[in-house]
Amino acid sequence: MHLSALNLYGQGILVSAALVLFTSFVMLAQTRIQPLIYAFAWQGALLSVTTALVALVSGHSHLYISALLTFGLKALLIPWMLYRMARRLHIQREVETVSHPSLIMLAGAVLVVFCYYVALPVAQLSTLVTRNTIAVSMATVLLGMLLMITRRAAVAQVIGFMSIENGLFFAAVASTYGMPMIVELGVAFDVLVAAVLFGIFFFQIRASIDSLDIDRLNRLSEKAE
Amino acid sequence: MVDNLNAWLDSALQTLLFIAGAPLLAGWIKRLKCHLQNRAAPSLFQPYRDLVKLFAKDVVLAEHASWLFRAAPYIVFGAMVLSAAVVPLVAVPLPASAIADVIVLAGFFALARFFQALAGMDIGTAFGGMGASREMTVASLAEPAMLMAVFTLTMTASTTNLSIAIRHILAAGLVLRPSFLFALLSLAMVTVAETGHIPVDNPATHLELTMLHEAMVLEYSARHLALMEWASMIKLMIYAVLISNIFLPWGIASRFTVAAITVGTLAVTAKLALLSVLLALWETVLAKMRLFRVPQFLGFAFLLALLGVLTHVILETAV
Amino acid sequence: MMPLDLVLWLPLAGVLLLALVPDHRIAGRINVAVAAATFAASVWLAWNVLRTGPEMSPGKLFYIDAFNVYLVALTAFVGMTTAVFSRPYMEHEVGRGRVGRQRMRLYHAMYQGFLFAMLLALTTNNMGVLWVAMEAATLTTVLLVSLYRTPESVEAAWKYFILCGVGIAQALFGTVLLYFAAERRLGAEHGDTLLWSVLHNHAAQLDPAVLAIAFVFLLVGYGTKVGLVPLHNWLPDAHSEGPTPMSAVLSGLLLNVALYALVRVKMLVDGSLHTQLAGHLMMGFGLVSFLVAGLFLHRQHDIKRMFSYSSIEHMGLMTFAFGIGGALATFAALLHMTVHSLTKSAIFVTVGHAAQIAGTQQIEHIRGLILTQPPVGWGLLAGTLAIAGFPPFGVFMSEFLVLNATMKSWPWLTVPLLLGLVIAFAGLLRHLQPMVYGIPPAGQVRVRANMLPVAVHLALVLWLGLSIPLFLSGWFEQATRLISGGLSL
Amino acid sequence: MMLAYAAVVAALLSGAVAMAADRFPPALRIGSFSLLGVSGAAALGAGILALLSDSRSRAQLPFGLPWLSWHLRLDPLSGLFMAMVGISVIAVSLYGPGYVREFERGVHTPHHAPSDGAPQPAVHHSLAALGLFTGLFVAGMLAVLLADDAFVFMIAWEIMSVSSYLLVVYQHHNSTSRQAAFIYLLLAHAGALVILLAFGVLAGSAGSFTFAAMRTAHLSPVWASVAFALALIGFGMKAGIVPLHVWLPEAHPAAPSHISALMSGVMIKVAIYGLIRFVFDLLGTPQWSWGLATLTIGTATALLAVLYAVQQNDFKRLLAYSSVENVGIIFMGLGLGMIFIATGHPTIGAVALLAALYHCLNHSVFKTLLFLGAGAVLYRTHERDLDRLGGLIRRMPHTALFMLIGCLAISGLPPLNGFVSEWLTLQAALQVSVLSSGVLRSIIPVAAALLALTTAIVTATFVKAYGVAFLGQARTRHVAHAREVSIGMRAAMALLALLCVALGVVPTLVIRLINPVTRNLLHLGPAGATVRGWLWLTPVSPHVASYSAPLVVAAMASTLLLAYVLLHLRRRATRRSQPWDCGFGGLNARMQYTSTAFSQPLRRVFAPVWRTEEQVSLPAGSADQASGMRHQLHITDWSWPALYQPVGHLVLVAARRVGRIQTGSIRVYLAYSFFTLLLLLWLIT
Repeated sequence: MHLSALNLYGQGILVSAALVLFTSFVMLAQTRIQPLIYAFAWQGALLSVTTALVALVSGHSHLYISALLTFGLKALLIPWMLYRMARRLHIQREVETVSHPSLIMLAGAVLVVFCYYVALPVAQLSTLVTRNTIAVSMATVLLGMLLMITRRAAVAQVIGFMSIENGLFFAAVASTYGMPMIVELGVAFDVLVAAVLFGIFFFQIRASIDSLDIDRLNRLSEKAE
Repeated sequence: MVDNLNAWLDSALQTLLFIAGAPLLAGWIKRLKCHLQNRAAPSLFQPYRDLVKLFAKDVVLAEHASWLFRAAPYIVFGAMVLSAAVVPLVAVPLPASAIADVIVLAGFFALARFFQALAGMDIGTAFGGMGASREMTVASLAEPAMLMAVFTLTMTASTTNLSIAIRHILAAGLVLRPSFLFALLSLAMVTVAETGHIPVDNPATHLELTMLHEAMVLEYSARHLALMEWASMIKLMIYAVLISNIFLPWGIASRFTVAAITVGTLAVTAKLALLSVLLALWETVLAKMRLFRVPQFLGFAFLLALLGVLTHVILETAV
Repeated sequence: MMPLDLVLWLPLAGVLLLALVPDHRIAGRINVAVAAATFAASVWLAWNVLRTGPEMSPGKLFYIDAFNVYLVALTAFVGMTTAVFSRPYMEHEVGRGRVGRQRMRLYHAMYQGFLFAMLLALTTNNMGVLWVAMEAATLTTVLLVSLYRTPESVEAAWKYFILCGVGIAQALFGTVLLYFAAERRLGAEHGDTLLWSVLHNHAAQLDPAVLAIAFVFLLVGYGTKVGLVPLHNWLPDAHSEGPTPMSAVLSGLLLNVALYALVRVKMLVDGSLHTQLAGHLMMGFGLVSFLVAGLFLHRQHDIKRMFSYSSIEHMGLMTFAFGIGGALATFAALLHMTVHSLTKSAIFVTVGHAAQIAGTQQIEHIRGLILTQPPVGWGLLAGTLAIAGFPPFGVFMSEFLVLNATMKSWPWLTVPLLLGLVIAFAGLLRHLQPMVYGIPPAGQVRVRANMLPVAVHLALVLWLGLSIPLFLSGWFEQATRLISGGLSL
Repeated sequence: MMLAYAAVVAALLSGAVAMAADRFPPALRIGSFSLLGVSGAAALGAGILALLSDSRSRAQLPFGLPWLSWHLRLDPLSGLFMAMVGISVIAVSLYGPGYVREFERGVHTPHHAPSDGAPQPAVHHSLAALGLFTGLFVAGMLAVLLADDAFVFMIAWEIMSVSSYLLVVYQHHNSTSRQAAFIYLLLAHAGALVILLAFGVLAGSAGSFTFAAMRTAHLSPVWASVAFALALIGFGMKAGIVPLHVWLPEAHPAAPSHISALMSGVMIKVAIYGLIRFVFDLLGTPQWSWGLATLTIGTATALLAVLYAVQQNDFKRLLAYSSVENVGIIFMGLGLGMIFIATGHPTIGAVALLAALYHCLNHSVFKTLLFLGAGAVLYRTHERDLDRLGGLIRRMPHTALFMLIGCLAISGLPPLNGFVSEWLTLQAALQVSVLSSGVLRSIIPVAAALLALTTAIVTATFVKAYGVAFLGQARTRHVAHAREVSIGMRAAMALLALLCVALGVVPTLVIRLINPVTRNLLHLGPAGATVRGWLWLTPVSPHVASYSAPLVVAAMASTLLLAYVLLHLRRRATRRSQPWDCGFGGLNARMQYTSTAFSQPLRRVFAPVWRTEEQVSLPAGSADQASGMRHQLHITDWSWPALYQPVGHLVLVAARRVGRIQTGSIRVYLAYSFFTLLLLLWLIT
């Protein structure tokens, strides 16, 4: 269906979807820790907005809850934790050198196309207003992975991980108006615990190799001695 | 039943004749050689005298000679007698050769050799060991060659029973068989090697490093030595008879009539005499070869024998 | 549903209780007790199911059929025996000062937490909850991997966490797609459409295209946890650096459960797609893992690492077998699951003691065990021969069946299978023999070893190798029928 | 059948009893070995009954898979081999109690320093393990013979392999036996898997794993050939055909001697049983190409193995190599059998098969005897190196006598048993003229020639072994003071030696016993083998060939007696004195020909067969050359560098390559899963 055929909310959903994708790219491009965290927070916020809009459109009341949940968790709590951590580890100003940033951007773009191509059959199946957002969410997931692959800083990796979670959540909301409540709660709980554990690990890693450069975690390998 | 008994009796007599004749053959060959090398020749019956003398003597044993050392001569001699018993000398059919066919014959030789070699090693002298080692080396090549050569015959006659085989050839009359040519050559070479003649070994010498057969019997004396010597004479005779009766069986008696037997005896004597002349000539003109050329010599014999079998299979059997 | 509640609540209670008990000796005993009680409950549950067929919990949240019930029993059993082993072992570790009191509390609590996650994953009927449980399994064990706080252990834990986290995230995406496809067809009565039972009943109507994509994500996701090459990289690290009881349960249980999830998904996909896509993908991954792991075995210097590669190898074999599908292969795979987790956990128990005897996990410093401490030495030898598939141990029977299933449907694949088996065996034996035999070096000391679990496990495996008890083969056959879509032997 | 069960159970029990041996050594000596003897007797009884009654008794045990219970079956073929196992086991059970005392004392090994060079106390190996695994080993072998479906067969087979491995590695304090055991188990496992595959091919077309079903299965010629090839490799691996034999000369000597005896004497026969069962029974009528392959392999094995054997200086290694050689001879028999059967001459085929079976029986007897004898020597002198032995005939007269008989028998000399089977094989080979195919007609005679060559070299080998070990003078102090072994050990050897003679002297009776086997396999019997009564052995027909061992013995005895009597009519003194030795005086032990020296001419003749590194070094400034001269000789098997090292190298290289993928960097790992995901997504759309 054509964009104009959608009502305002629908268009809003698509816009915010685009913004979510955009924030992923921002994260991919951002080499400083602190802005990275901000970008992540923004993604969370956009996510909750989208959820709320979808709730509005579809009238699924439980989506409001998950919107709040998301906002609280992904836009406030986790970013805040990461921020605090970054301060305490004095890395918030750290700049890491990413090799071939432009190339990575390009790869990201290609990924998006790829996801669209893959998600096409799914999208055709859907009757929701939000059908093409599946491709977007898939892209968010893969971009998150790309982020993790390209970054050496532990914090960056965590953020990548979390943005993958965002992508998943986005997929759930956009494609199926959210998962059953119990699953939502379980997922949220897991994410929270994961975030806490990451915090613990930062300190453990710091203690063991007094750095957060995960490229130095390479004792265990099968390379020929 | 009666002529069956006859047959057995005949074969017993034949064996006795064989054993008794062996020294004569040895003497004859020695004599011929002396003549050829124009030396003064001993009497034709010298071997008998030697044997008698040895039998009369007291035995001297090395201190730590074991029972095996003393038993060996008897076993060797016995093995040779048995082999002699299964080889048709003057007459086929020979019922005794049903007891043991050619393969068993080779087996007897191997048995004799086994004990001779062990006896050689029993005292623990270097020569004994050396002789044993060389004898086994030579034999391990000569024995299969001999078997192969005989297999040519047995496959032609499609039996391994000597007397039947010889009768078969006799019946076939004069047939020129290429395979037999090869077999004859290789058997001749084997004979030379097995009976310790030039160029493989020199029966006359006691030059330590050249001797094979003699080295093993060095420590023997008196009756033991006599048995050993006699056994080797019988062995020579067996080979000679095999050659003459397999490849030119004519004249051998196929019935138990006095006439036939006499003819057979004369025939075989003639054949042996002739053969010994050849051997003597051969020994005179050739020199002993180095030990490590012996394997090539025997390898060649083995090859010839194999060729014999193959030519038989390829050329002479109807497909 | 009395027993089921027990099975789930007991470990949960155990978590809370153990989190509060300060003294690790008492905690160890409690740990054993709880695990034992859980096992008893699981047996009760199994007995019920055996008598009255599949059970559905009132909220439809739990569903027990022949497939998962024996896994529940197995999990509870291995959990119990490992707890028995872990008590003296961890005390020894504390004695050596590798672990502090505080962390022992964490250890015991998390041990029960892990068991809970496993049992939840097995019993639940909701694909979402299954996912949550799988994730929880990671979260509970990740801190235990880094229990010793050595740089290596921290690194291993980090890799474990990140890789499994990402992997499991893929699985969630797959689950979402599954839900999506279901909702399209079955209308949106919320909650039910993610129930495995519902999905399975309507599998035929689900949209193939979506399920294909979903399966890919789920395969990569759960496959990471199964330890399929090339997603396996976390596995050897986590196994080798964590405390040995953890390695035992990880190898013996976690991998099984992950595979269980994968197979559940495969059942759905097979119902929808009428191609062999899922099967072929699994076969491919299985075979690759099997061969590569076999090669890795040759290059190991750390004993626990070596056996973790052997776990990868066997997981590959099972995945391959499930991939072949059909009654025989499936039966074989189920049997192999059982015997492998029994044997492998027994091996890890022995390995733990061996490492304590030698004071190191380095293979070249472990020598002549059967002269130092015969029970451990023979145990290790027997366990390895068992895992290598020597009769009369059960592993042989299952490998025999796998080979024949392969011979029936894919004759030429038997060649790489055989090569893999031989290579893997060579890899194991070349490291094992010097450890077990020879003259022990100075400084190897006997330790307090509780070889009972090993004995029990190996005895069971032996029994399974000689003859499969009827009730068990009954389960297997029901499960086979479930999985292979009605085909029976 | 009951007896067969009894045998297996008794073997298991003997293992179980031995468990107590670590605390209470006599449990092994008395309890375990007597039970083992019972087991052996039962096996022998069962076997002979099965042969006499010519019956097949089946049974099913409620084990195994729910839909595949264990099938057992006792027919003449398995009966024959069971009898072999029985004989050897009885001998071992007599021999063992004496022999294991050595292990009770704990092993001091004078000549094998431990691999890591640490100072070594007396190592006490677990007697329990020894007894337990011996029991399992025997039980496994018996079970293999009883198996009537592939599953039981494989289980029993692997039990046999594993327990024998554990016995090979039993003296694990020296690294050589550890090495040997490693190679052994590895190859055994590989072989077993190949066998499994062979059964799989059969089962694939039969639809079931029972042998009964396999018999009725009809394979396409191609698949049949595949199955045959797999079986040949698998069973050949265990039997030790060249070039799959490398493990055998390592493993057999490494085990305790009575176990070596079982392994060499019986276990490889079980492998041959497997091949016969598979090819002649399950696969149906063979193809002549199979026969040709078997014959060729057999010939090569026999010749090469004996050439290796003659160069060995380690008594037990020499025996092990000679086992390989005998396996070669057996394979020749089997090959001839297949050829003649395939070309439609079952009677002659039966003769060949008979020869092979007979040789199995003979070899199991005399090889057990020889290993037990070598064990006796080892037990008294702690020496396996021939060049350190010597003169034992005076120290251990009985052992020497029995060993002499063993050597005569294995050298295939009339009138002992080894000769009979080789004679039969040659007889079968000589029937080549009935064949129409020119290829076969020209190849078989060559094989026969090589067989003759082989037997000749075997004779040389055992002359050397016996002469150097038992004759001459003691070369070391240990040896000079050796004592005769215990009565039990001697009894065992005496029993076997007696059997060697018996099997040689009355072959006709033995063949009557074996006949049911061939009759069942080929559905007929060799017509004329015994037509002329027990006195005459006439395999094809009396006219073609005949051999009468009893008469030979009689004639021999009478001749000897006659000669002896005639020569001792007049009593004459025999004087003892210094050996003459061509007048050289002062004979001492170091002047003797050593085993290395003995085999030197042959080494020259067949030089290219071995990898020989020979060097004669003469240290400068040594006063007299003779004493200063050092001679070093290393003779190794070609098949190592040619076949096995490359394979091992390949695996390691592959492993290193694969190792590269695991770099240790988590980002790379993430990339793996990332790209896997993309790849799969791309695949499915």
